[in-house]
Amino acid sequence: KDWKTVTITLEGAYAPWNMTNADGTLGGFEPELAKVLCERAKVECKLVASDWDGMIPALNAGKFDMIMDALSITEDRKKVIDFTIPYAATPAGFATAKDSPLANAAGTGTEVHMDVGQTGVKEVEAMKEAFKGKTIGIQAATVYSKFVYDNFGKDSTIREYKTGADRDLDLQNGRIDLGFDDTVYFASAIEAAKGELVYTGPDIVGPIWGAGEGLGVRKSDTDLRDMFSEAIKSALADGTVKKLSEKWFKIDVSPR
Amino acid sequence: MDFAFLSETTMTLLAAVPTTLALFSLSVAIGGLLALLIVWMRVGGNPVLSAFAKGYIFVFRGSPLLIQMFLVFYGLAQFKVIRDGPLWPLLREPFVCAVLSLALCTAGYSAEIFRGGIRSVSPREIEAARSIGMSGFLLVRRIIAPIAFRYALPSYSTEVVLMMKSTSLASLVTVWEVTGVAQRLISHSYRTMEVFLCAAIIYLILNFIVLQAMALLERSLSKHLRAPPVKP
Amino acid sequence: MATLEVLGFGENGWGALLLVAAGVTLAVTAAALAIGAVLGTIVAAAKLSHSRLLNFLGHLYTTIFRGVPELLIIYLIYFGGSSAVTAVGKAMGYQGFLGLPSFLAGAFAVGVISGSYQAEVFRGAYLAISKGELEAASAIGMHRGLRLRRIIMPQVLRYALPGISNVWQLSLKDSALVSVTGLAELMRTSQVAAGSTRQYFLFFVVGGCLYLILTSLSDQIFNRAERRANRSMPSAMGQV
Amino acid sequence: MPGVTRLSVRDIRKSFGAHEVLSGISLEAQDGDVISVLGASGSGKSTFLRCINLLEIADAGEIWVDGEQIRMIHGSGRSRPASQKQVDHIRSELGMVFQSFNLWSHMTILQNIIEGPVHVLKRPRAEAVSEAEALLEKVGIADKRHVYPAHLSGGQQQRAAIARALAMKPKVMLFDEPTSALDPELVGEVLRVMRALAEEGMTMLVVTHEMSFARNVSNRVVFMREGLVECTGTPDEMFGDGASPAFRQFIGHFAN
Amino acid sequence: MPGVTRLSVRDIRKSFGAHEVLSGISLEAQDGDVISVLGASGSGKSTFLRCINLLEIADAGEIWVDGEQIRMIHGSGRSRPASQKQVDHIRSELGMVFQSFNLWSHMTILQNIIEGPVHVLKRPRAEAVSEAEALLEKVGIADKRHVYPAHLSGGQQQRAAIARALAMKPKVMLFDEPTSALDPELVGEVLRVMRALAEEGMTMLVVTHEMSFARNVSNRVVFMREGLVECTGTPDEMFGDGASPAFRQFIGHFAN
Ligand SMILES: Nc1ncnc2c1ncn2[C@@H]1O[C@H](COP(=O)(O)OP(=O)(O)OP(=O)(O)O)[C@@H](O)[C@H]1O
Ligand SMILES: Nc1ncnc2c1ncn2[C@@H]1O[C@H](COP(=O)(O)OP(=O)(O)OP(=O)(O)O)[C@@H](O)[C@H]1O
Ligand SMILES: [Mg+2]
Ligand SMILES: [Mg+2]
Repeated sequence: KDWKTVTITLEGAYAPWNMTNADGTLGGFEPELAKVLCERAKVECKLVASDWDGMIPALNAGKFDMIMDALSITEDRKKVIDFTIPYAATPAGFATAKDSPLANAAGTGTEVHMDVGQTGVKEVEAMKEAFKGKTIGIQAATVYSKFVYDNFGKDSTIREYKTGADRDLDLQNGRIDLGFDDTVYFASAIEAAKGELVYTGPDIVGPIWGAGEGLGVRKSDTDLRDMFSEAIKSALADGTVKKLSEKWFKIDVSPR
Repeated sequence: MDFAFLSETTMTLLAAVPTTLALFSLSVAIGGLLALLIVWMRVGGNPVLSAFAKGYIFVFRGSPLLIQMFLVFYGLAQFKVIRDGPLWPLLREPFVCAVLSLALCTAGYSAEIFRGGIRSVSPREIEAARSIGMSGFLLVRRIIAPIAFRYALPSYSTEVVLMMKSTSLASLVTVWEVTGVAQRLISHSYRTMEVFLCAAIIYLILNFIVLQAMALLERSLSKHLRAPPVKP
Repeated sequence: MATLEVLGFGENGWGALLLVAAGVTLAVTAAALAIGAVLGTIVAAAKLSHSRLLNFLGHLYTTIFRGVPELLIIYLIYFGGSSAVTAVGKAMGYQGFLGLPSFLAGAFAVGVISGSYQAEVFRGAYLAISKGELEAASAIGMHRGLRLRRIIMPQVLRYALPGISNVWQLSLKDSALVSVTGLAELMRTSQVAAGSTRQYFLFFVVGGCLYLILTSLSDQIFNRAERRANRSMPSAMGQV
Repeated sequence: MPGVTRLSVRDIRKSFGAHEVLSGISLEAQDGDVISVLGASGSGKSTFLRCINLLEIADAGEIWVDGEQIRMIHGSGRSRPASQKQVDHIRSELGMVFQSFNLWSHMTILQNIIEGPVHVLKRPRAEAVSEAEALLEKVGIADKRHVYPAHLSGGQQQRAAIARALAMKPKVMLFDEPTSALDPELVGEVLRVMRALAEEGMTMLVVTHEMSFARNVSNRVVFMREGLVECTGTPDEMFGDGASPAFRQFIGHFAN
Repeated sequence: MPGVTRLSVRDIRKSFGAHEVLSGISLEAQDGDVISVLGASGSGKSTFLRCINLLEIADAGEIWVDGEQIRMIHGSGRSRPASQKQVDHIRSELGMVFQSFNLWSHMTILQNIIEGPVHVLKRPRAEAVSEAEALLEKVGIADKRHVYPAHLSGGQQQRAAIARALAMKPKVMLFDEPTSALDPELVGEVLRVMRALAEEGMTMLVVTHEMSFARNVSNRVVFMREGLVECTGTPDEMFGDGASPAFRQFIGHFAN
């Protein structure tokens, strides 16, 4: 197929990855990156906001051509759609209320590298001990739920939220003690909470979270996938991704 | 058709049915009692209470349950008074909040339905009761309530079914009932149609049972409206 | 004040978007009510007919669309409908996506649900017509069609109005679920604004208030219509 | 044109299930006849009237209206009229006045009266209106023309119903207990109108409990009992000494 | 105990808005009196009866039932009874029979009759039932005890309503046109029961259009006109030559 225009969907309500401005236009890390990628892939791009719940079925129904919505590349998802190479790979970690006794858990500010299926990591064991009997909030159906259930499911209560934002509200309200999510997301949540929330414990990085975040495409559109993978490769290589990432996230999320 | 997947999905969804039923039965019961209180305020004759009841009904019938639930769960907890208050151990629980907001919402609707029932009681039958010396609570208990409830029953059955469906919003506040579990299954498997079809069938069966029970109740309460038994 | 700015119509204000979204909500609901009126009339006629098959089909329709959560129905119609349309397009040699536009899909889904409620309303209204008045129409030689047009329809409308006003209210709120099709109606716009500005409560409260405004506006319209329709009714009996 | 047969009914039979309500009734009305039909409750008077204008379909028998026979199909099982068109036409020639008025509640009195002429007889509206006003004048409720039925007294409603039937210019008027739903004081109004009609020479068939009407206004009285005509005659014959014992018992009941 | 004053009404006045319906009515009923109240439609007969048992609250005047005065508060604006308890008590001593029967539709006939004795008078249920059955026997509908009102004829319903009122063992029975909603043939049944009650010595106040009842059963006739008692006397006086011209015109109306 001869790609001239490509429709890319995103939620438009997941700051700072992507969000809607008051004038109705889309902004954030992904819309800006998409512009770069489309230029390099030499296609016309149309960004369309849609609801997270319906995104993947709508992609397969043909309503859009690509998804760019902080979509982690996972084995489950690979069964139904295809991915480009990742344009971001974010660490994940815990956050808690500023004045909580759980703040400043051991290892705060450090990084721990984990592989797929790895267990018995010393820092994680330490957190398990420290968070015993507490309630941890996660966003339902994310790559993090398996990790949290595997490591903390026995000793702590885990509560699943439909969105990260709901979880953050409950974290501030004191209904739960800890939240676990990607640190980039937390960074902006912490900023919005005006310092009421803080990170605690080490950031966890590595292949345990899969390959990172990539663009989702229909399985049949391998040509489109390859065009954008090339574009991402070049944007990573010349530091465009790093620049945008630091603009929006304050850190570099380029996959390493 | 992937029967293995369908049966696995159905089993997973069935595991959430008790949650749905608990949400449903508690909120219908509490909402019903609340509705009685509100309808009493609405028709009682005290202008202040009546205005309050009117406002209550307007707000809870006029805005989406999703927003109400969000504000009850995430909104109330914003206030330090509530967090430090005596009710916090209860309000802290997502299940309690889900039941509370479902009950608050259905109370608004049910109050209107009950009021409609009361209005359709023949003023003449009320007058007949007054004329033998009934008044106040006795009049309500013996004459108005039974007749009004019978008139209100068809609309109330509809409201009860709506309630069963409304429980599907409770996953917003982390109570994972059937629809929430279905959505979670979808975000793992991305097989929207199959999962939702299973969920749809479960709801249909639950509602069918509820409606059947209501119809039975209606039948037993309408002996006086049916054609007389034909004597041989 | 920041709140005012966020809600205003300026550069950083969401006022305009929210108002447009309220308009979209209104449009979806109105379209759904119209679709539902057509479906409801057909289903009510089926349920009132003497044919067992039609009775059964009408019953099936109202049972399913009143018994399954609205969200599921919207999903099934939106994605099911889109897949079907695309499949038909493919079969006819058209490449690419032919899905239902989200407005149409949303209005249709809510309309199908609204139709199941309207069917019951219309049926009840029909049964409320005095049998004597129908006989009187027959007795002066009105044929079926004339009777339907001159006696039955106007009275069904009159008796159905309060019920329709209820269905409108239900549809108004069902339209909030159409956000899953990505249509920028009031609910979704409130959510997007909340997520983008992280002012969750502000936008949920404002969204709720806008719904209440829509409700009270439509209440007024229906009240006026009811008063008009009830000109011919005896004045209300005394209160309790 | 006295002597013309307006209505002729021959050996009408009608059963509801196993219960035979009419066991063969015959009756003939010449132009200008005013026939009172008397009988105990349940004797089949209403059913007889309803069979004449086909609101019920008789199981057997012939009905002729103004020289035209209503064609029927007496097949196995239920009988039915051969042509709906003929039925509508015949009905428009028979004016029916019900016990319970049955005015159309969504129309004003004037609208009720012009409904038939305009929509069934396809007469010009203006003409129908001016005739309706004359009729309203005649029955004495001209001032109520723009009022809805629910806002009228029973006597006024019944007079409007008579005007509605007259507006169709019927060959025969059928009255089914036109005064028995009325308070005693309102009966007079309606009887006055009926008396005036009789004096103008309208052919009328009147089911009634008003003995004074039967005695003083009608020129023939028919007494029904258990689905049969028990006896018939002029009022003088019937209310004199010649009548059957059953009829004497029946009118005796009304005397006190 | 003849000579005991059961009911005494002194100078009752009642207006609806600007319209004065009762302009000062007085009346006294001794034990065993049967008083017929006659008058044209709108003359205030129903309002008068309803004022006596306080379904309407009179604006002025005194009401004594069996020697006990109903205490009223005639404040500025609306009058009201001083004690709901007294009202309930007085009402239980006055049996009211309505034109439209007003049986409770959700109860069988027997339940209708025992409702008052059991729940208002707090009598034992078994006793109430056996008395109710005796009453049903008396009014002639014992076989209908387990039937719902909707399944009875008007005459049967009215007799049940009379039994319901009698079950309260009232000091005075008030009847408001008890037969005018009935078909002529059913009137007899109800009049028979009322006649029997009169013969037993029950004190009764009867608003009626049945001249034969007023003439033959009652021992006093009251003729109301425009909210006043126009004239009153024994039936012989009233139906003889001595009555007022207005009354003669009124009864003349009923003669034809
Ligand atoms: N549609 C029907 N189905 C079954 N039975 C009927 C029907 N209509 C009338 N009947 C029966 O037929 C008999 C005669 O009824 P009809 O109404 O003709 O009597 P009527 O002489 O008019 O009595 P009334 O003076 O009470 O009006 C009654 O026993 C009645 O129950
Ligand atoms: N609740 C009310 N509000 C206003 N006016 C009323 C009310 N009740 C009765 N009236 C008026 O009071 C007058 C007397 O009514 P009432 O019912 O006492 O007459 P009545 O003598 O019983 O007549 P009828 O023989 O028709 O029953 C009428 O003009 C009526 O319109
Ligand atoms: Mg009849
Ligand atoms: Mg009266």
